[in-house]
Amino acid sequence: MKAWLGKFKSLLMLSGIALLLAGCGKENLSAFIPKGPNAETSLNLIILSLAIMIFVFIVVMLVYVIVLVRFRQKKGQEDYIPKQVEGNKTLETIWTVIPIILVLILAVPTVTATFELADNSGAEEGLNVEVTGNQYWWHFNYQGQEIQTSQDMYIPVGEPVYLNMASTDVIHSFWVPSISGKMDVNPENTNTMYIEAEEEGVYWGKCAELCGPSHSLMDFKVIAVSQEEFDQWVSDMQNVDPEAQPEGAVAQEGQSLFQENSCVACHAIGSSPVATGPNLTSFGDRTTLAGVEEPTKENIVDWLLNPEAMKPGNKMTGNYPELTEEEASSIAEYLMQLQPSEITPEDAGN
Amino acid sequence: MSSAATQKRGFGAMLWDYLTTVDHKKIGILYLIGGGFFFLLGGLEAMIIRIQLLVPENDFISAGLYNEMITMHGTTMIFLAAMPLLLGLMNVIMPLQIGARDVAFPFLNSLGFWLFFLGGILLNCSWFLGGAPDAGWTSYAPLSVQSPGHGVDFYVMGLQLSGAGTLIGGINFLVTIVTMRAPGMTYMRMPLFTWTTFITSILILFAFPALTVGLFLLMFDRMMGAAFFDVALGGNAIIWQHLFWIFGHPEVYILILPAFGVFSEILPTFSKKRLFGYTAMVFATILIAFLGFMVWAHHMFTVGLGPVANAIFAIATMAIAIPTGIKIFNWLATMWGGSIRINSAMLWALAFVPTFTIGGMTGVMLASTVADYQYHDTYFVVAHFHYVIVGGVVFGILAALHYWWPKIFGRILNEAMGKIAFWLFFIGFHLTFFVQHFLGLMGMPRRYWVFLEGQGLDTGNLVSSIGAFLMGIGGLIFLINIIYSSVKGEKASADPWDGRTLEWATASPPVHYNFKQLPLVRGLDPLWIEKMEGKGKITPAEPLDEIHMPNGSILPLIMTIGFFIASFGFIYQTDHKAWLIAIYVGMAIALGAMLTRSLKDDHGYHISKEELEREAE
Amino acid sequence: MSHDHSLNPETMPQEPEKATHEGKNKFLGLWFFLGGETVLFASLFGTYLALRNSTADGPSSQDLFGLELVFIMTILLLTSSLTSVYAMYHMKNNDFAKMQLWLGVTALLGVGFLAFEIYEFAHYITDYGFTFRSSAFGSAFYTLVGFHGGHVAFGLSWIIVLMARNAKRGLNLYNAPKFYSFSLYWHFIDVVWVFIFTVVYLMGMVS
Amino acid sequence: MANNPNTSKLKMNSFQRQKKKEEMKKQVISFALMIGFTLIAFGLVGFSEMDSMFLVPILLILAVVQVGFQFYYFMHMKDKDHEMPAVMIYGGVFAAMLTLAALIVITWW
Ligand code: HEA
Ligand code: HEA
Ligand code: HEC
Ligand code: CUA
Ligand SMILES: [Cu+2]
Repeated sequence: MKAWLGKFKSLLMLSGIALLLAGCGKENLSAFIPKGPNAETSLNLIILSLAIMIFVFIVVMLVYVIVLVRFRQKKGQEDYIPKQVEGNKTLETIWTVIPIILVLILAVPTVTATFELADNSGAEEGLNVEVTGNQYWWHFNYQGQEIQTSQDMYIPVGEPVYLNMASTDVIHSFWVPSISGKMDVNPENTNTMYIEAEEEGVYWGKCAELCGPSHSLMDFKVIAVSQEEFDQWVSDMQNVDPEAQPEGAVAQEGQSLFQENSCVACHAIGSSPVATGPNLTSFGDRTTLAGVEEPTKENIVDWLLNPEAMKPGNKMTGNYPELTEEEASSIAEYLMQLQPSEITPEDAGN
Repeated sequence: MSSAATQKRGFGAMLWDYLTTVDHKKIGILYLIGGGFFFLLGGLEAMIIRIQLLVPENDFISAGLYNEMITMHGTTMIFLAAMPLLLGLMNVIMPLQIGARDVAFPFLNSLGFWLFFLGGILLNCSWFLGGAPDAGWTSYAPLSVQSPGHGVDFYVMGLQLSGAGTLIGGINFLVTIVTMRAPGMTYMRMPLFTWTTFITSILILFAFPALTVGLFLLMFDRMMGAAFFDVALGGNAIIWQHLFWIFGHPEVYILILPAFGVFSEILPTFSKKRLFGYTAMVFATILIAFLGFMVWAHHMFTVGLGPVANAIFAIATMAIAIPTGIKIFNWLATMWGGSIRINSAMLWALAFVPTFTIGGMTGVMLASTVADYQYHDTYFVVAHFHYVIVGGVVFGILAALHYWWPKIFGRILNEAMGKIAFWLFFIGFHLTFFVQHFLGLMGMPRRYWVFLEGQGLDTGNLVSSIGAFLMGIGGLIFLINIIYSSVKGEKASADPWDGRTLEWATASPPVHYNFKQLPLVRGLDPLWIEKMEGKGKITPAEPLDEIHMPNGSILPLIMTIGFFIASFGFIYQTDHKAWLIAIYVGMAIALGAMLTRSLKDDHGYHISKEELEREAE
Repeated sequence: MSHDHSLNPETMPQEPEKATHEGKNKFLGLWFFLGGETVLFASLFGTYLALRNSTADGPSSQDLFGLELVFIMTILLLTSSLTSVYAMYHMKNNDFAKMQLWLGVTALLGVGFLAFEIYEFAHYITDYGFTFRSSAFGSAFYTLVGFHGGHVAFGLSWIIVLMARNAKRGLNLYNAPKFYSFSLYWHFIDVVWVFIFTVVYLMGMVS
Repeated sequence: MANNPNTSKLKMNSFQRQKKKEEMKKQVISFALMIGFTLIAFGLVGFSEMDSMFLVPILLILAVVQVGFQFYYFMHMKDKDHEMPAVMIYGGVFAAMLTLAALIVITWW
């Protein structure tokens, strides 16, 4: 099924439609520029259905325009009474049967693809990641690997990664448009899906189910690196020393402030399963702060002083002791040094 | 707005008249006023949404307020604007089309209206009482259960009231159509608008109870500590989604079918041709309604129902394209060979065809499960449903308003203004929503308070917002047209458009008993038949005799006020038990009104034969 | 009122409940309403079925339910269905006194049913601590059975008002449809109960 | 029509009385059957050791048949002039089945 869909797609490429679409959106975010097999399957179906729709629309518009041009009432014809036609069996049959055929053409690949994407048979041997949605951040637990991360998820390129997803609060939806379609993250059950990236890259992920005020700020990243780099990352992450001293007095001060100010109650460093807040083990390598902001020191300080301004309704606000600007700055210094792995988003090429 | 006689009686008397009326035409007008008011409100909310999304990372309104805005926009537009406007049109027109003097249950008709209206007011009270609901018009649990404040409580109680009103309205229309058709008006001679009213009412009857139950569960969870959606106590939030969509999908056909009915009246009239394939049109309507019950899970493709369920629902959903296609082509064939006159009513109907086709086709694209994994909860979906809802339902309502305005109010809407409003709205509409298809696939989920800079989403959103402002201006001009025409508009004759159906056989606006003598129907398009046979007038089916009419009553309003007060009690008793008093008082008022109704015989009154004869033609 | 609707046996139409236009409307309206109620109760049953094992370590259906009480309640309600049939039989024979009598019996049986139900709920709450808030199962159970009980209570108030209002007036074409509508409604309540005792109680004790 | 209810003045003749009697007899039989079904249902649950795989469908069938009696005999859905009521009840049952299917599937998945 994939093969002929693929051929169909290249055919359309020529007709320019796909070209037009390919111009749409930002690389690594847009569903028009697929970087993984699931996104490709989706796009193929999108293009197939679009082609059918364009055909239908052209037919409808053709008749419509003819009607409007030919059958407008002309001057002096105000009293003309057209023939009162009751119907026409042949015509009516035609416009019943043709849509049936068109729908079938779409239905068959839809059903095949649906089962294809639901095929989780590789999960046993494959890499399994437990994905947890929280208001308003994501947590990733690499099952059987003793690795916990938040916000940024590393995966090896060209490998399906099996996700087991659940939420701790309300419904979220896990969506990385350029790699795969979305799947809801529910509080009452574990949903499974797999994702696979065909190229290295930092792929933008978004929460697609309304989950509260900061729903639009619940972004995350999927970082696809080569298999070797991934293995390296895994071993680095497994050997993190949560107590490691940062460099410089300010940062060391920050580290003790971090311990004293109950930050650790919510934020784990290392593979501790505590996940009331994002795991900060590799915070220094994060592509973003809290999912959406540039992780500059200034921003981190702003966050620590007033998280509410950055993410309305987040669950950190008001739940930690108030910090002075100085304290915040030392903590930021410390946090930015949390770079346990040689592998960083830079290795993914972006 | 109504006849000169009422205006002379002074404002107080007229107000009392409308508060107590059981006349289907006046209730219809009340629905139009109420629905129009909420449409304006929903439109205003839409403008605020589009201002917020004008530029990236805008902070015109806060995140919390944005969520309240979209929730109220969606809820208001669907439940308080589109549906009531349609119910209003049905109320005025359907009894006229079947040659009846009133509806089956005039008292309940009035009750239905007041429940809708006060339910809507209740919902909007939330703006002033600590914040509107903010969990989306779909109010998915557990977000809706956890939402702080009383916003969602207002959603629950407001929709419960107005939903009850709609259900009553549906049963009323059903019985009316079954028992009160004029002699000779067989089912297969009913105008399409009456048919769609009939089928829509069936949908209401079977779809709304699911919402009622869903709302009760949410109410119990929020206000009484039940655990339906509380995962910790074994609850299951997916139940809400099923109940909501078992109601919700038929709901969208509740909206579109009457609009289909409207177009099936307007296109033949202004093409001077009978509807092509009448029988097929009727059966397509029935088929759409039937299939409409079996597709709800297409809103839940990403919930994780598994591939079998997803595949079944995908195919069932696509099947709806077939009966809908039959309709589109039959409309085209109706115009083919006709003699088409274009005025504002017809313009809206003509604009509907391509617009709705696009919306319907994106619907079929959405039905393709794996593709929907990408579309779902993005602006692609927003684009889809505004194409079908605005391009189908709103265009339909506007077409119907221009078409039936003379019949309802006795004056013709201004043509020039009608056309300007149309073009602004039409162009604005496509600007607003066409780009949204692309925004969605480019990675913009819906219900996003802000979109970030540098993600390639800026231009699209800007264009979309500009389009929305054009729609706003178009809407404003339509409003001015209404005011202008009700003062200065051209007086309408009984049959200004050379109509085909029975409503054009009585005066504009019709006398309160509609027809002095019930008409005799001799075929489809009865008035047209008589015109073609040179009579131009409907043959009466009975000798002139006294007419039995129902009495007006203030009880429906009082009953509803009782429920209204009790709703506040339910909402606030979680804060303070003293509010239980409001429940008791409110319920006592409502039950007292019901008791009064059942203890006091109400046999209506008769208009004597002499009186009828005196009212000369 | 321009016509006297009171009738003697000589002028009684065959089906007084449908003899007037208003009567026919009421008759159909009530039937259609019952169509909607079917979906309402289906939603409640569905919710119950989805949550019946979600006891959150609280009492389960096997712990709670007993056959005897439910059996008595069932017989009461089934019998009340038959007595309302008798009432309608006498209505069609234009025998007002007998109709009132049988409606009275119907109401009494309904009151009996309701009393047992209240007793049952009280028993669960006091003896098992099983409440509306205990678990999702508790919420679903009380909601489903309570909705039915609410319908019974509403039906009772309806028939009592009807009987009192018309006690002195006898049967006429204005109130015959009202009595008839009540009887339809009452049968429907019975229908729902049949499913409740089957699905909630009997099936709850089996699995 | 509404204003002259006495149009259908009919004298109750013996034939009609007879018919009503027979109707009543049928209803009493229905009632007896319903009670019988109820007894069987309760009896099966109370006294038999049947596997729930078999028991549950039997219970459901007993309930459905009983409800059929209610609708067709007690509520007269079998009579003429009840086409519309029948359509609406079947419509309701159709929507009800879908609703039940949806919500029951939740517990399986
Ligand atoms: C008036 C309202 C209305 C109407 C008429 C429709 C009509 C249709 N809708 Fe739409 N829909 C909505 C209102 C409506 N919808 C709303 C409000 C939502 C979002 C709710 C929310 O989440 O907030 C939604 C969401 C929605 C979804 C879920 C998307 C998602 O959330 O992921 C889907 C998926 O299948 C869908 C499908 C369809 C289909 C197949 C039709 C069909 O009925 C369309 C049929 C019509 C045609 C196809 C055009 C004419 C036909 C021809 C010319 C014949 C030839 C055609 C072919 C062979 C294809 N709709
Ligand atoms: C009937 C339904 C309906 C209608 C008509 C509209 C109309 C419009 N909608 Fe709405 N919309 C919804 C139903 C509707 N919408 C729903 C259900 C949602 C989902 C909510 C959710 O996510 O929960 C939504 C969401 C939604 C969003 C997405 C928000 C988000 O996801 O973040 C946006 C964004 O652009 C939008 C814009 C608009 C615009 C610009 C219009 C314009 O067309 C409005 C133009 C109208 C006017 C300017 C008013 C003109 C006034 C008159 C003509 C007066 C008439 C008076 C008399 C008759 C007396 N809508
Ligand atoms: C009540 C629990 C809680 C406490 C205590 C807490 N946080 Fe947080 N923190 C959170 C949550 C929840 C988030 C995620 C917010 C969001 O994105 O919505 C977060 C986010 C962050 C982030 C951004 C994380 C990222 O991955 O981008 C930083 C940095 C941070 N917290 C630092 C701190 C520091 C330093 C302290 C102590 C002074 C602290 N937190 C105390 C809960 C907490
Ligand atoms: Cu999480 Cu939206
Ligand atoms: Cu739908």
